[in-house]
Amino acid sequence: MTPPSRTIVPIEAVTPETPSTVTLRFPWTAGARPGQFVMVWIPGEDELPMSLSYPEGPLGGVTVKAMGETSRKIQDLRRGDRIGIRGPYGTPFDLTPHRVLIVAGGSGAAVLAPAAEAARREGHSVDVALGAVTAGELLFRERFERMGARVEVATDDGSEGTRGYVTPVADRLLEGNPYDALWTCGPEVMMRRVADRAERAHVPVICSVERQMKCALGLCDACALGPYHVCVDGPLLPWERLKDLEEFGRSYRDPAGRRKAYGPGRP
Amino acid sequence: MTPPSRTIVPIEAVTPETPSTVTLRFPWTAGARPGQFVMVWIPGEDELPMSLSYPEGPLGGVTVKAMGETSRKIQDLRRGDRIGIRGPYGTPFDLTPHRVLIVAGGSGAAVLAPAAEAARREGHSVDVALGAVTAGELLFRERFERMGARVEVATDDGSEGTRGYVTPVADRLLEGNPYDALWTCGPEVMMRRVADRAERAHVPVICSVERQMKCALGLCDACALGPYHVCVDGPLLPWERLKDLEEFGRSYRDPAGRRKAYGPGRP
Amino acid sequence: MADLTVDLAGVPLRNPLLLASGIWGETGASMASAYAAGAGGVVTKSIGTAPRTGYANPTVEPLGPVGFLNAMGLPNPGIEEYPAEIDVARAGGAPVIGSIFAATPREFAALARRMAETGVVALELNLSCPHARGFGSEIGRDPRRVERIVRSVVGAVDLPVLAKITPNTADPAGLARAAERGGAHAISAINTVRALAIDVDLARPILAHGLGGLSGPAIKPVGLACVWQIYEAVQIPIVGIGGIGSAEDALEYLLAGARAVQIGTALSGPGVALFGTIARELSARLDALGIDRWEAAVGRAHRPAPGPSAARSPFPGPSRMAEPRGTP
Amino acid sequence: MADLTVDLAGVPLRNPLLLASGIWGETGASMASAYAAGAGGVVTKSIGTAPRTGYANPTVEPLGPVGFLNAMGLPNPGIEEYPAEIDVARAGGAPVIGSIFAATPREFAALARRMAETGVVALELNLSCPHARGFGSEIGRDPRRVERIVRSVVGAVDLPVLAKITPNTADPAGLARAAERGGAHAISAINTVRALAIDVDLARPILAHGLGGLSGPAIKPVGLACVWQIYEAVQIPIVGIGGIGSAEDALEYLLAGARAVQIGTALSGPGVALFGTIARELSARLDALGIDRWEAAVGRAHRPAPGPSAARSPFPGPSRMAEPRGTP
Ligand SMILES: Cc1cc2nc3c(=O)[nH]c(=O)nc-3n(C[C@H](O)[C@H](O)[C@H](O)COP(=O)(O)OP(=O)(O)OC[C@H]3O[C@@H](n4cnc5c(N)ncnc54)[C@H](O)[C@@H]3O)c2cc1C
Ligand SMILES: Cc1cc2nc3c(=O)[nH]c(=O)nc-3n(C[C@H](O)[C@H](O)[C@H](O)COP(=O)(O)OP(=O)(O)OC[C@H]3O[C@@H](n4cnc5c(N)ncnc54)[C@H](O)[C@@H]3O)c2cc1C
Ligand SMILES: Cc1cc2nc3c(=O)[nH]c(=O)nc-3n(C[C@H](O)[C@H](O)[C@H](O)COP(=O)(O)O)c2cc1C
Ligand SMILES: Cc1cc2nc3c(=O)[nH]c(=O)nc-3n(C[C@H](O)[C@H](O)[C@H](O)COP(=O)(O)O)c2cc1C
Ligand code: FES
Ligand code: FES
Repeated sequence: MTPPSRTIVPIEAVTPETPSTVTLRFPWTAGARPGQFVMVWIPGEDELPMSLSYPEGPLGGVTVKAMGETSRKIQDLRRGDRIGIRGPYGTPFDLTPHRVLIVAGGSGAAVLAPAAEAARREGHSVDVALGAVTAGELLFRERFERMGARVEVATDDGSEGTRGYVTPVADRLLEGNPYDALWTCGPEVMMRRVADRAERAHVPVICSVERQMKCALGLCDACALGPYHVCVDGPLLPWERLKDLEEFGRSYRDPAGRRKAYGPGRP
Repeated sequence: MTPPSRTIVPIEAVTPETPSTVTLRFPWTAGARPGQFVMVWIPGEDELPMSLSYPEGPLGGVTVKAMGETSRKIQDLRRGDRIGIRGPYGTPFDLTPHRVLIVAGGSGAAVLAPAAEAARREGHSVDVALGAVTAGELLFRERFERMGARVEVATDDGSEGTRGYVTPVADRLLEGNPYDALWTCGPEVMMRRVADRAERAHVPVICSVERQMKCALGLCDACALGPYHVCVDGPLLPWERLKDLEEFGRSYRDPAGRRKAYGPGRP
Repeated sequence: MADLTVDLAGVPLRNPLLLASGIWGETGASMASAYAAGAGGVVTKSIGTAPRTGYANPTVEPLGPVGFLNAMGLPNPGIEEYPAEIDVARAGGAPVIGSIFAATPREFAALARRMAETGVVALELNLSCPHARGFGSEIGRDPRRVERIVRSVVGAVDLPVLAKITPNTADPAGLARAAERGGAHAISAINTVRALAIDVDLARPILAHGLGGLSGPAIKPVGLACVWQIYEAVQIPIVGIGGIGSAEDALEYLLAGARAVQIGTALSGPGVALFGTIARELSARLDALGIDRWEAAVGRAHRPAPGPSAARSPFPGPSRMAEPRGTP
Repeated sequence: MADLTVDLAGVPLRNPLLLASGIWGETGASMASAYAAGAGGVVTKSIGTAPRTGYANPTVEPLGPVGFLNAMGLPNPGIEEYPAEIDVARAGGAPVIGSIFAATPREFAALARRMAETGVVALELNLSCPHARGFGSEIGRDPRRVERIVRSVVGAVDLPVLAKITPNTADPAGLARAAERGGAHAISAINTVRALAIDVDLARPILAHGLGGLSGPAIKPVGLACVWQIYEAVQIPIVGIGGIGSAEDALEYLLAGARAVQIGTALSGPGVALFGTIARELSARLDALGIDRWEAAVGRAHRPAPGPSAARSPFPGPSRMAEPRGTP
């Protein structure tokens, strides 16, 4: 019942992935598995939940998109700076499916890339539908290709791949191929749409969900989503649990616990 | 570093051993070994250190001589009454010596009988010099005999065996036999005399020592004996550690920590 | 099967195990699931007049087997939005105790009135949060202010009022007596214990707020001491809180004087399923002790068996083996 | 090698690790062995005017990883007999701080005068034992009485006077300020936290005295919070106490504001050898942090690095890796 405690780690490497995204690597071996997340403490600033884009040691890593104040500050960290890590928390991916379709929007690739790698290591096939606003923002495209996944891309501005959202790309792949799992992370409206289609194609869907987090220990209720707590029951949640929640894809809670509708353009 | 915690046990059997001594048996299996002691809580009364006369489970046991208020009350406990046990504490006997001489005075046999049993089980030879004020008070005489030990007795009133103290009996045995260990428990003046002789015969001596006890955890200093704490460093202490302590056999500390000289007739 | 029902200041509960304020209490769905899992009732997150985001993270620091340190900063959606959550919890059948915090007797009374309209079965006044400036224990450490606030709330609403007391005081009994004088119908004790953790590498407090409150196993003995002292000082019922994670812990509080208990930190890990587990264990343990009703043993440890009968069973029933003395 | 020497209100110590009062402090031989094992100094058991046997057993209850509960009842041989023990400790070279308890300012002063004659380097006033009627926190919870007692002792002796403060208060800083006003040369914080354990089977408190005091890991966060608050309130040095069992714990106290620390409960198990272990670890850890003198970092966590440099090392030295940003 003793939860994992906090460790202070020096950043060993700072790798810009896209103009708005950076990967921090740090010495950390806690036996984490793909899909799990950690609480990243930026001393003097804030502490944010971050999926592990490199869950396995000896160098763990998170990949952070500049969104608000803190995630922007994270882009300015340098080698040798120290951050706090506690975790790992949450549920890992089940790696048994043989033919996996991955649908990643924006920074969603951060959690899906290591999951795909693990699936590939098991010898499974992985197809990836990868979306971003523009070509330069396609996160981990090369990483997916290097592991031998088939990657199809979409960009909002059409600078690469299909123009527009990633959902039509996913639909196309779903139609043409017999998948036994679909893993998705990205804006909730996107995940809702993709999961809906997959359900009709009888493909089980796992969504990686984001909510406000404070304790990450299943106590404070900040991350409540229907009857679930994303920090313990998630962040991976099967579509069957999500589809009847009227909040999923429509509203979230702010740090005061107020319900807010998702505006256009945000997850 | 987590110390053993307290358990409440029902007394399963109350066996009078001598007119002034009773054995309590209770369900308790804590992997104790001969020589170790427990703190016995008599609810509403007091908590006393007691050597385990039956250290091994499933029924543990202590053998209590009526001395002061609490040990007298213990004589009145009955089957089904509940007592608290915490421990085991302290050092167990080293069971490697092949030819052991045991010198027990009064209730000292309580800790030495299970040690002798364990030595016998290892196939070692055990001689016992057993002393008491009178024949009826010879504690565990039959138990020693049953395990195949040679038993020689002394009584102050001469009602059985040698008249007088047990020390001359011990001397005689020491002279006539090649022991490789002497284990003793009883009044400290007795232990000092016996150990002195054994040293001259080059037989290593282990004394089981009693002091005031409160915490039994090596904290409160109540059981201090020179630089040692009887609750952690003892209750078994080799003669080499004791012989130069001017307190041993001469003074003890009362519950206030005052140094008191041993009067005649007390340990 | 021992009877676990409780009458808490007129509020009937199916068992004495309540969800503590601030844990799983921000959303109606979570409160409903605590009740569905076996809780006797739920206490809401402490709600204030206006929405508050609370402090920046880190707001919680796990301290190994000792417990958790937290300084949330009373985040809450405010009394205007919160009733929707209570509706959801009540729809699930849960008796809901509404927790409120405010700075003045007047503000407390206004908030209480609003909270009373939501259908809660009772109010709990947070006079004890150890780290919110101008609220909680900053006002709740002064018996006169406690008395005034309680009186003001009791005069404003028609519901039982529980005053939640801080352990950060020389005299918990004095605070409880003040609440009783003010008309409180029950005392809840305790809130978290003022505490701090420092990161040595970074030479700074870990929580963004600096000071926080300790909860979990470390504070069980502290909560028990408070309940013990309060039981000797007041007539009204006591709700015991602090480090409860098992039926045995709940029973310690019962015997120290608690009529009901609240569970918070221990839910981390097992989640609300813990309520069902403890309720089952509690029945079984009471049966074994020969206690047929939970309520019958409130405060029992204050009158322990004297003299020679101390080692006999304090409860009539199966655990007593009466045998003639000396049976081998 | 980092410099561990400390000047504690004019008393030079070879390192900041002191034996806490009541642990290994009843006999001179035990105190001498604590010093021989590496302690910077020792505090005696609290000594009173007359001998006291203390409470009946059980006086101590182990509470697993949480710590120990105790109510010894201030057993001590009395000031007439005790000086012989101090002689033994001093013969071993130990700087001895004499702890005393009494009920009134006058009795405190008389006892202090007698204790000062024994060759102790300083006095510690026990204003904080949580379970002795008429002594300890029963008087030490009132700032005016604290001030009066301290003033009376400071006027009576020519030695540094440490006032040992209770955590069982709404306002530890207020108590420390009162002691400072009275002329105290240092504050010791904390004593044990009021607590209770009940045996469910027997339906009675486990300790013979009922209420007791909690020590060990559970109270480290509580002690840190007290030291933190006191550091912001007074100018005199602080001796941090509560749950210290490692160099890391000692450093937390240092950064919170403690100039020296005391170790009690953690000695159960390792014994006084722990002093040597912690002293060695402390040097190594300070070196790694780039702190060359223990005393240089007192209270450092009160001025944490602001803004973007917060993630940089707070200490100059080897742990800072300065590399151009973005290096892979
Ligand atoms: C389990 C989990 C894993 C995560 N993994 C990653 C990851 O790998 N990489 C990564 O970059 N981020 C990840 N996040 C998101 C991350 O924790 C932060 O929320 C994000 O970095 C923004 O933080 P901020 O403080 O910079 O911005 P904020 O100041 O919090 O907000 C930025 C903008 O987003 C809005 N916003 C904030 N929270 C939400 C919300 N829950 N829903 C909708 N809008 C919101 C704000 O209103 C604002 O407009 C994860 C979150 C969770 C819960
Ligand atoms: C490690 C250890 C193991 C023990 N094992 C046993 C055991 O197996 N069986 C057993 O019967 N007892 C054993 N004892 C002794 C037991 O703990 C009690 O001391 C004894 O039962 C007397 O307790 P009481 O409270 O009844 O008497 P008390 O009221 O404490 O005293 C009885 C009399 O003895 C005197 N006295 C008390 N303590 C001491 C002392 N330390 N030295 C000298 N005189 C003293 C008193 O002044 C009084 O005259 C053990 C003690 C220790 C430390
Ligand atoms: C994360 C967290 C948030 C809390 N929020 C509140 C709160 O809003 N109001 C309140 O009265 N108590 C609050 N508390 C205190 C708990 O209700 C409870 O009194 C305390 O945690 C002790 O119980 P426990 O050890 O079972 O957690 C909170 C405790 C925690 C751990
Ligand atoms: C068994 C025991 C006896 C104590 N006796 C005293 C005492 O006589 N005087 C005193 O000021 N503090 C006494 N204390 C309190 C300690 O000095 C210390 O303040 C407290 O235990 C917290 O430190 P720790 O967690 O390191 O033990 C005692 C503590 C224990 C555990
Ligand atoms: S973040 Fe606190 S319950 Fe999930
Ligand atoms: S009994 Fe307390 S130190 Fe041995």
